[in-house]
Amino acid sequence: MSNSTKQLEKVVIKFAGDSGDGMQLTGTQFTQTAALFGNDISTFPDFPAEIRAPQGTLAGVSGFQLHFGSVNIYSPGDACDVLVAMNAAALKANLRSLSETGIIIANVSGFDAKNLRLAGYADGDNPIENGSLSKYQLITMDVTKMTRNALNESGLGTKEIDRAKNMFVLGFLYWMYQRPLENTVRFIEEKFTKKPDIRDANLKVLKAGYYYGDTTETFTTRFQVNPATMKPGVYRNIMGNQATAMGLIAAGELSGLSIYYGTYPITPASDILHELSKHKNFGVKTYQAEDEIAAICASIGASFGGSFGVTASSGPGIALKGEAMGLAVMLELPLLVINVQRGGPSTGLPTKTEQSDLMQAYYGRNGEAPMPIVSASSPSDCFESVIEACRLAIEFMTPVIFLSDGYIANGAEPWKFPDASSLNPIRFSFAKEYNGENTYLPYKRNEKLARPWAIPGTPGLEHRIGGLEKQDETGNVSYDPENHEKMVNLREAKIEGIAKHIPKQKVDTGNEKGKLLVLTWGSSYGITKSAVLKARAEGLDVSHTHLRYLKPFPENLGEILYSFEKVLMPEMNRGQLVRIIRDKYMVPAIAYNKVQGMPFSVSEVLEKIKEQF
Amino acid sequence: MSNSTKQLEKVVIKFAGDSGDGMQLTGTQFTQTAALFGNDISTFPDFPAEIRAPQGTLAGVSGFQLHFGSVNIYSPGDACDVLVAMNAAALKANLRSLSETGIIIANVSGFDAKNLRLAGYADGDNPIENGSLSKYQLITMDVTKMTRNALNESGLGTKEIDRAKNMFVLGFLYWMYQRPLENTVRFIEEKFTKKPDIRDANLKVLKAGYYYGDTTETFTTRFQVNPATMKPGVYRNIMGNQATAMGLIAAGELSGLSIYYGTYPITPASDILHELSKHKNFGVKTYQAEDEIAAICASIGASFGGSFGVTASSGPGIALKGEAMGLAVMLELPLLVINVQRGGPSTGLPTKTEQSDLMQAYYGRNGEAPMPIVSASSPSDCFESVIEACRLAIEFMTPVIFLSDGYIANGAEPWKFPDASSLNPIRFSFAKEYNGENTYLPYKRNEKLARPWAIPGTPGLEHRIGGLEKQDETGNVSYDPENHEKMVNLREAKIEGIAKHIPKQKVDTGNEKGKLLVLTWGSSYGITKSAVLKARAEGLDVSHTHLRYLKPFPENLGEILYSFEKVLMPEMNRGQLVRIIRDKYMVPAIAYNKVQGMPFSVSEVLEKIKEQF
Amino acid sequence: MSQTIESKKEYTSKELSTDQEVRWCPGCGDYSILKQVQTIVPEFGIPRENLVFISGIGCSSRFPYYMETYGMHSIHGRATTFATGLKSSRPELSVWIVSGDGDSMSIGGNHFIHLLRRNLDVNLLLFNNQIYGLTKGQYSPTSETGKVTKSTPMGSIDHPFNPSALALGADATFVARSMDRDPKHMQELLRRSYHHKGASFLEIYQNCNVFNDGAFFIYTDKETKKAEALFVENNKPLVFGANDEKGILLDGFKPVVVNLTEGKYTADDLWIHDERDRVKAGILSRFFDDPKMENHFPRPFGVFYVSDRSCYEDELNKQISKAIELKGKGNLNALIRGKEVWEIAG
Amino acid sequence: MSQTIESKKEYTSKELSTDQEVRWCPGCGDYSILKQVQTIVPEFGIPRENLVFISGIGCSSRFPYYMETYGMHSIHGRATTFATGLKSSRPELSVWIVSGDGDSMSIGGNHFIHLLRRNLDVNLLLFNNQIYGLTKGQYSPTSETGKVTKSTPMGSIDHPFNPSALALGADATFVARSMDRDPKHMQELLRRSYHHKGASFLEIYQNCNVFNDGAFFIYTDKETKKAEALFVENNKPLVFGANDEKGILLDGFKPVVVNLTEGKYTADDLWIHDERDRVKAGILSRFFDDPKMENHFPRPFGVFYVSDRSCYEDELNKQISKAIELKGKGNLNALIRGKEVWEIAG
Ligand SMILES: Cc1ncc(C[n+]2csc(CCOP(=O)(O)OP(=O)(O)O)c2C)c(N)n1
Ligand SMILES: Cc1ncc(C[n+]2csc(CCOP(=O)(O)OP(=O)(O)O)c2C)c(N)n1
Ligand code: SF4
Ligand code: SF4
Ligand SMILES: [Mg+2]
Ligand SMILES: [Mg+2]
Repeated sequence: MSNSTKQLEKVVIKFAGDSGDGMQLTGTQFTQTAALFGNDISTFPDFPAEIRAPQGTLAGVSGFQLHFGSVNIYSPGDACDVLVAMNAAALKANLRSLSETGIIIANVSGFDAKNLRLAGYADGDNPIENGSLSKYQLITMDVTKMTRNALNESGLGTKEIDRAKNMFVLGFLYWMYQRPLENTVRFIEEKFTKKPDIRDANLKVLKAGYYYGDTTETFTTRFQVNPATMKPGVYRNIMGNQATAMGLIAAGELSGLSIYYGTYPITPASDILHELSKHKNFGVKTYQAEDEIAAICASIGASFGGSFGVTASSGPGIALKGEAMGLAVMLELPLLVINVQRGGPSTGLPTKTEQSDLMQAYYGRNGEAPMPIVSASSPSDCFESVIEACRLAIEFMTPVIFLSDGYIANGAEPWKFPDASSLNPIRFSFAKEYNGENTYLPYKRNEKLARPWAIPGTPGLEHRIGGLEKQDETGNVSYDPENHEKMVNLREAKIEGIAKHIPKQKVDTGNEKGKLLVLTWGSSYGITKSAVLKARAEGLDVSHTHLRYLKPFPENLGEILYSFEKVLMPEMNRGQLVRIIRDKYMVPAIAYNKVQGMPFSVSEVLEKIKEQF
Repeated sequence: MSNSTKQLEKVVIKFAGDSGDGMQLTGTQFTQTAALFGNDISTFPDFPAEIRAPQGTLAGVSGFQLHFGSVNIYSPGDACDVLVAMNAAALKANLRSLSETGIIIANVSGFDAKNLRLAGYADGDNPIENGSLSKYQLITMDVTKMTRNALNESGLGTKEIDRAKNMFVLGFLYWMYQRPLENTVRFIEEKFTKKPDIRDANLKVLKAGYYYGDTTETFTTRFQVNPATMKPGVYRNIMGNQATAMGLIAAGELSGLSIYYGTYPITPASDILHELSKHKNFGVKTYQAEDEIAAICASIGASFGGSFGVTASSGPGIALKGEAMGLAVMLELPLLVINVQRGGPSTGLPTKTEQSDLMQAYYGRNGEAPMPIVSASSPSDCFESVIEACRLAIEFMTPVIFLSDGYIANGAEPWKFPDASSLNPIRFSFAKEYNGENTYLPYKRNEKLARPWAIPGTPGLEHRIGGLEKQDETGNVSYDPENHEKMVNLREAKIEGIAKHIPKQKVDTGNEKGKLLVLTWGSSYGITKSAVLKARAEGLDVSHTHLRYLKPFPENLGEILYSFEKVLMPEMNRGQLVRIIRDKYMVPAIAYNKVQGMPFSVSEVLEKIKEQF
Repeated sequence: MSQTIESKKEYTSKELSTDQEVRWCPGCGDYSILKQVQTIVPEFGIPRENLVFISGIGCSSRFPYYMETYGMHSIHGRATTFATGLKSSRPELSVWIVSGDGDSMSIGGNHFIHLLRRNLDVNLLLFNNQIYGLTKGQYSPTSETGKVTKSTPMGSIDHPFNPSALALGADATFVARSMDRDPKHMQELLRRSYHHKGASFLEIYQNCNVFNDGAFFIYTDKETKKAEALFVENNKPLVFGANDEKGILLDGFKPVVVNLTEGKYTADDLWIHDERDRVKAGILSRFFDDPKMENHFPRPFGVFYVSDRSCYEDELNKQISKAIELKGKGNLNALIRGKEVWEIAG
Repeated sequence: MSQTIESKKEYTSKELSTDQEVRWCPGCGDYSILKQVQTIVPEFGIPRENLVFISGIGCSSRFPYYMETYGMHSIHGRATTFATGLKSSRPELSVWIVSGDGDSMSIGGNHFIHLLRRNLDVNLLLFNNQIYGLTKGQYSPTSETGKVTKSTPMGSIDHPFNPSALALGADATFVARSMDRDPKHMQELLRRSYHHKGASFLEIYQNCNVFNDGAFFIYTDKETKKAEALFVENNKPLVFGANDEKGILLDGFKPVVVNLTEGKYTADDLWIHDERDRVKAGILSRFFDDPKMENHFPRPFGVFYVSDRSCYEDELNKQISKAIELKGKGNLNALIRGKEVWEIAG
């Protein structure tokens, strides 16, 4: 019988195999090809926590999830349509996320006795033989064998030959989804210019996989996913940490300040350091300190000197920065503190995602030490939102917290990137003259309540700052009771005043008023938007609004909240933003929580929405 | 004319002078004498922030406020009836806290040109001469001169002679308030047994001061303050940090655990270390670590080994402990973290008091890391409440936060101390046997959801714990999503469950229901109680309840809140507990805040109460 | 279900391993260290329940999960502080600290020097792979200047710590070095560390075959080992070289490499290693040249320095006994009552 | 109101003090240090606006408030880290760190050794009074064992750090010591510290007359100074004693005190101080005996060790220039666009 072709709106593919199987690369290649073809996409890798967990074990499984379609895609998707399982462990670890009627592509030789045992299957009972997968479409192929056959004359050793396995799978999937090989061919040629034999081997296997689909009779259906109707323009693929790093560099260019990035490595924030350190030609200074405290303090020192100090970490490292953040609040110097959140508490789940550091961002310091908080909603959004965070820090002379998370940091999506000239400059100027009677008053504020920024090297403006309470205007140490209260209130008023300088809150999806409002922040954006769209398609009166600014809130947030009968707040924690909303606006917002180190699924949120009706 | 005597219910005296003038000692002596006489008392010292600020300057003024009476005293009082000013700076710094008709006792030689200049008075304009104090009763005496006269034959040097100045003032006040000299005489004799000449000098001057009152015609009135009708029993005078230290020692005795106190010095917490280190004969181990992080970690290590680990600091130091607290939450080991709060943020006002670290206690850690919070309401209450905090930590295998503040720590009051035999034992037992099939399950919980405590040295129960998420029961590292959520919920449920094991909340003053409820925590207790009593005396329908347990709240707190039309919450911060109450109970509690590094005054709270009607 | 378990002093190496599968990369040097520790510890005759392994965070710090003893996988850089609290409150336990070069030399540097200063009787094993392994390959405070890593694409500009020199500067009482690929030597040094009363600092060169492969091959590989690694033994001359043909002597304070085959010098002319000489230990610790350098010195292995000093935990407990001696066991009622009391009659 | 202010290289010591009244206890050694700094700095000809004093927390750390320059009174133990950020981003500034023994040796110990390792070109003044002054008298990591303080009523049981030895162990390039009560000497050492290119560590013995009075009198008092304090100068023999009658020579590695009046030894036999000899500097730093000890060594003052090593901030900025050289000044659009793009037609 001849191959038929089926049209699909969107597809979720999960590539899963051993850390050594090259699934990340396979996924990225398919992603690029799909992107270049014009699909909308969203991806999410999940690595094992160990650097290299033992081969064949569950702990060793490395996965890459890709969601692409001819319609708009807002998340990597929940249930997979296709699961590529390079070995038994990969199957076991991912089966539950496969949709009812999903397709399984299993590498037979990954299901031998050894692999089955390592994956913890009772021996003699091989899932791809015992019929336990009957409800799925099971496609078995001996990738290893076929790869070896393809390369038996290559003269390469088995180790090298086997490394090409993933190309076979990739080729096969290209066939299945009718994709051209060009992009990957080009990639291989560039990557292995210096190793022609490896290059040829990979190309051979890639094509072998493709033709395998063509020639073998077994599969009847191929699928077609047309280009999405996305806003016209030039796109690129981008990951969260990458976008954050670019945003910082951009902020430097937009303000004319040089970026000083003091940090200490920690998962999942380290990649920002890795990316920034590649771009020293932008004048970016990266400093790997001895610990998180030294990192933030060095950045504060740099800000004192007229650079823009930035520091980044994840939960445990942020906990160490609390005291220094308090000092920055007192010094009123610009500073950005980035928290790429991960599973907590304590060391917790370093490679998993969570939104459970919001309260720490709000309150994780001694005394009354308010700091603005800005958050990112998706990988590409990191670029714009981190620039915004920098703007607030510089224009209001204050430390600012920027919240990202592991899901955003490592996730990728197409990005209709802006032209640099379209970005708003960040306005500020260093103090050069007296602002008092023949004297410089370091704490005399402007209309935004921001103090002037006079940096060492400026004649006549010599002054001392520190962590003790300071006298209004002069900044001298003061133990006066009324002055203390005045300064505490001034520092608070400055931060609250920011609300007047940020965009009004908008309803992202749905009506301005109605039955149910779903309020989100951070990486729950895409999934929630999809869920709300579905719910509305089903006729439910539900709207969605998403907060970028978590402190202060946009001035009109209250009005929006009061325009709905109910407010539902999905968060990847035990309910944090919801507490602040309930307290501030006295609305009985409903918390919907998931603390599993992974994002909500669209269906979970959809379910919860329906429950409210 | 002959001296008349006036009866008074209570009196507030403020002794103020230069750091060198011995005002703290003068105050303490008068306090003891008053206490022994049977008055109820409350005192509060306020030191200069500098070790020894320059003599004669405002920064150098050291004060001691004493409130004593024949009625119950709940606070050191607001407006002073008597101000002892040893020099111009002392007058200037304290005048505004003197009541309309107050008495000023001024040491003339402390108002010479030099002192006036240092205190910042325009020269030639001496407040004790220019009539500016006319509305007060001004009593001037040349204490210095009279002291020197008294001792001109003592053979002592001027320096030593002048050091006896304060005894003259003390003697004079004893005369004014008709107090016997015995107590102080005994004190002097004990203190200077080795220095007979100094001893005699002090006794001479003390009496000189007393007779000065007797002989000089100037003063017509003496005052009498009768003994208070206090609960019968044996009393002692106690300071907050002292009571905290004793409470810790008691907790050790009551549990049979040895106390391991790992800390790093910081104002106003250091005195707990100083006190504990004097009592090594109770087996208490004190460890002065290299920093706050080492301090808390050493204490956790000690708890792991079967001691009861305690650590203490103030705001900035607590900020450094956040990461380790998170680990303790994961390890589920008993630990007490004491925060003697001071003025913040950052270094802030180290020698002043504040309640602004509550949010930090609630949320100052990454991830979902709930910890119980217990607070003290007065110096003597530290004893019982810290024991209670230890009990929770041990019985529930959890780190606990204990909140005190500078006002409680350095304040003193009479204490009807308990007999050790009347204190409840703290029950627990170390695991000695398997709690699973031939194996030990370190995270298998009891009915309180507490895990067993097996300590090194116990054969067969060897196990590993750490900061990564752990599998339920086995405690092995687990990255399983459902398990993570389960553990997060279990840790939370354990803490929330404590509510079932603490006393129900009671209304402290007033009716069970009505118009206004004043809700307080920490050191605002006494002042608020006084204010509420006054308000009720004026016929206002107001009640007062005070929280010792800040997390979790007593089960019935909601009922109480819902029984009043309005809830008012005075806090020495910008509104912290009030946020949690508003969020949790959805009651529009009204925040009443003061952030001046010092307690509310009774009249301030009274005013605020009246505003509500 | 409940049953009491009795203690045993004798057990096999196997009995020291847990049911947890070891999760280091295949080929990681940590495996060898784990094996040597499990091999050597049983000979000490310490019941397993009296052994405690405490680590920070890092690949190396996974160690305690694989030891069937009490253990704590704590937080980054602080292992030494937990150990201090445990040892000072339970002096009878045998406490082992396992840490990495980032864990101990970077974030944990202060606790490291304070532990050595206080000289608690613990054993500190520093797995030095000159890289941050767990976080996937940034340079560490022991990485050589110029090292290209994820965080230093143009090469590190930091001057690295010399851990032995730093330890000596912090008044350590035991300073030694070994390597993952010489089991016998490591076993001997683990034995020495254990038997030293005081804080034993043992640095172990450990190969991270994923992010810093071969960092120490020149000292561990057959071809180069004898020429590049100098194994010092107490009271023995400093001899090395493919055929032990080279030696080191001291010309004043200046160490000089001499050839023993030319008849000009014999072993008797050489520097005789004296573990108790801090000055010489200092010079030895400075044999730290980049092996790529022209006529560099060999890298020393073995025990560089040993001295005796009272241990913190002993002094602490002495004071407690002394306090009890002087004041008698604390009496709670007396404490609560204090000196000055007064009675209000009923 | 506004007016521009011009820079000046010449100013008096008086112009270096602020309008803030100095708030140390009368008689505190800190006063002298402040005075010497204000006396010596003008001679460097650095405009005041290019001077920055950064401190931690402690009595000593109040210092910046009294200097009419830029300054930061930061947080406890971290002064070195703020200075690192400032100096590496503004190499042209003259950065001075003021710290106490608790600030630098206790909570700040790690940053202290890392600063020395990285060798930023800053001057670190350690006011060592062997006590926690600001918190009213607890012992510090430099307090002698057995010291009775508020927190150690039965005497401290800690073995103290030897700051010079620790600094040498951390590869410091400049290690020196002076005292509050010898203005000339302090001025000279401040000058030396300033002129050294790299991290200059100057320890200053400072009397805390309230909580640790007289800790150093034996070295500072006329009667005992010459016999107990050894003032070392480069290329000069180690001579001391009331009448310079004593000297120190090296018998192998062993320093020996000899008498120069008995004719047996002359100055030529003595140890000639060589600032650039790290081994000798190490031995010198170990002249650290308790002066109450029988025939103890005198306590050395002066510059113990100096060496040249590239500074962190210079290397950092070199890399940036190099990057620009290689890739050209960064182009934001190119960066944002990246390598792989695709177009969606309208
Ligand atoms: C407070 C904190 N900061 C940073 C990290 C991230 N982190 C984990 S291990 C590590 C360093 C690992 O290097 P090393 O100590 O040498 O151990 P190795 O993995 O090389 O054995 C870092 C930076 C963390 N877990 N916690
Ligand atoms: C994080 C933190 N911990 C502790 C303190 C309390 N503290 C202030 S200064 C100080 C030590 C002072 O001693 P030192 O550094 O020697 O300075 P000195 O006062 O003796 O000049 C301490 C423990 C603090 N301010 N911040
Ligand atoms: S990353 Fe390196 S150190 Fe870590 S386990 Fe792998 S090989 Fe070992
Ligand atoms: S306490 Fe000591 S160090 Fe501090 S100012 Fe007073 S004398 Fe100086
Ligand atoms: Mg390492
Ligand atoms: Mg000091």
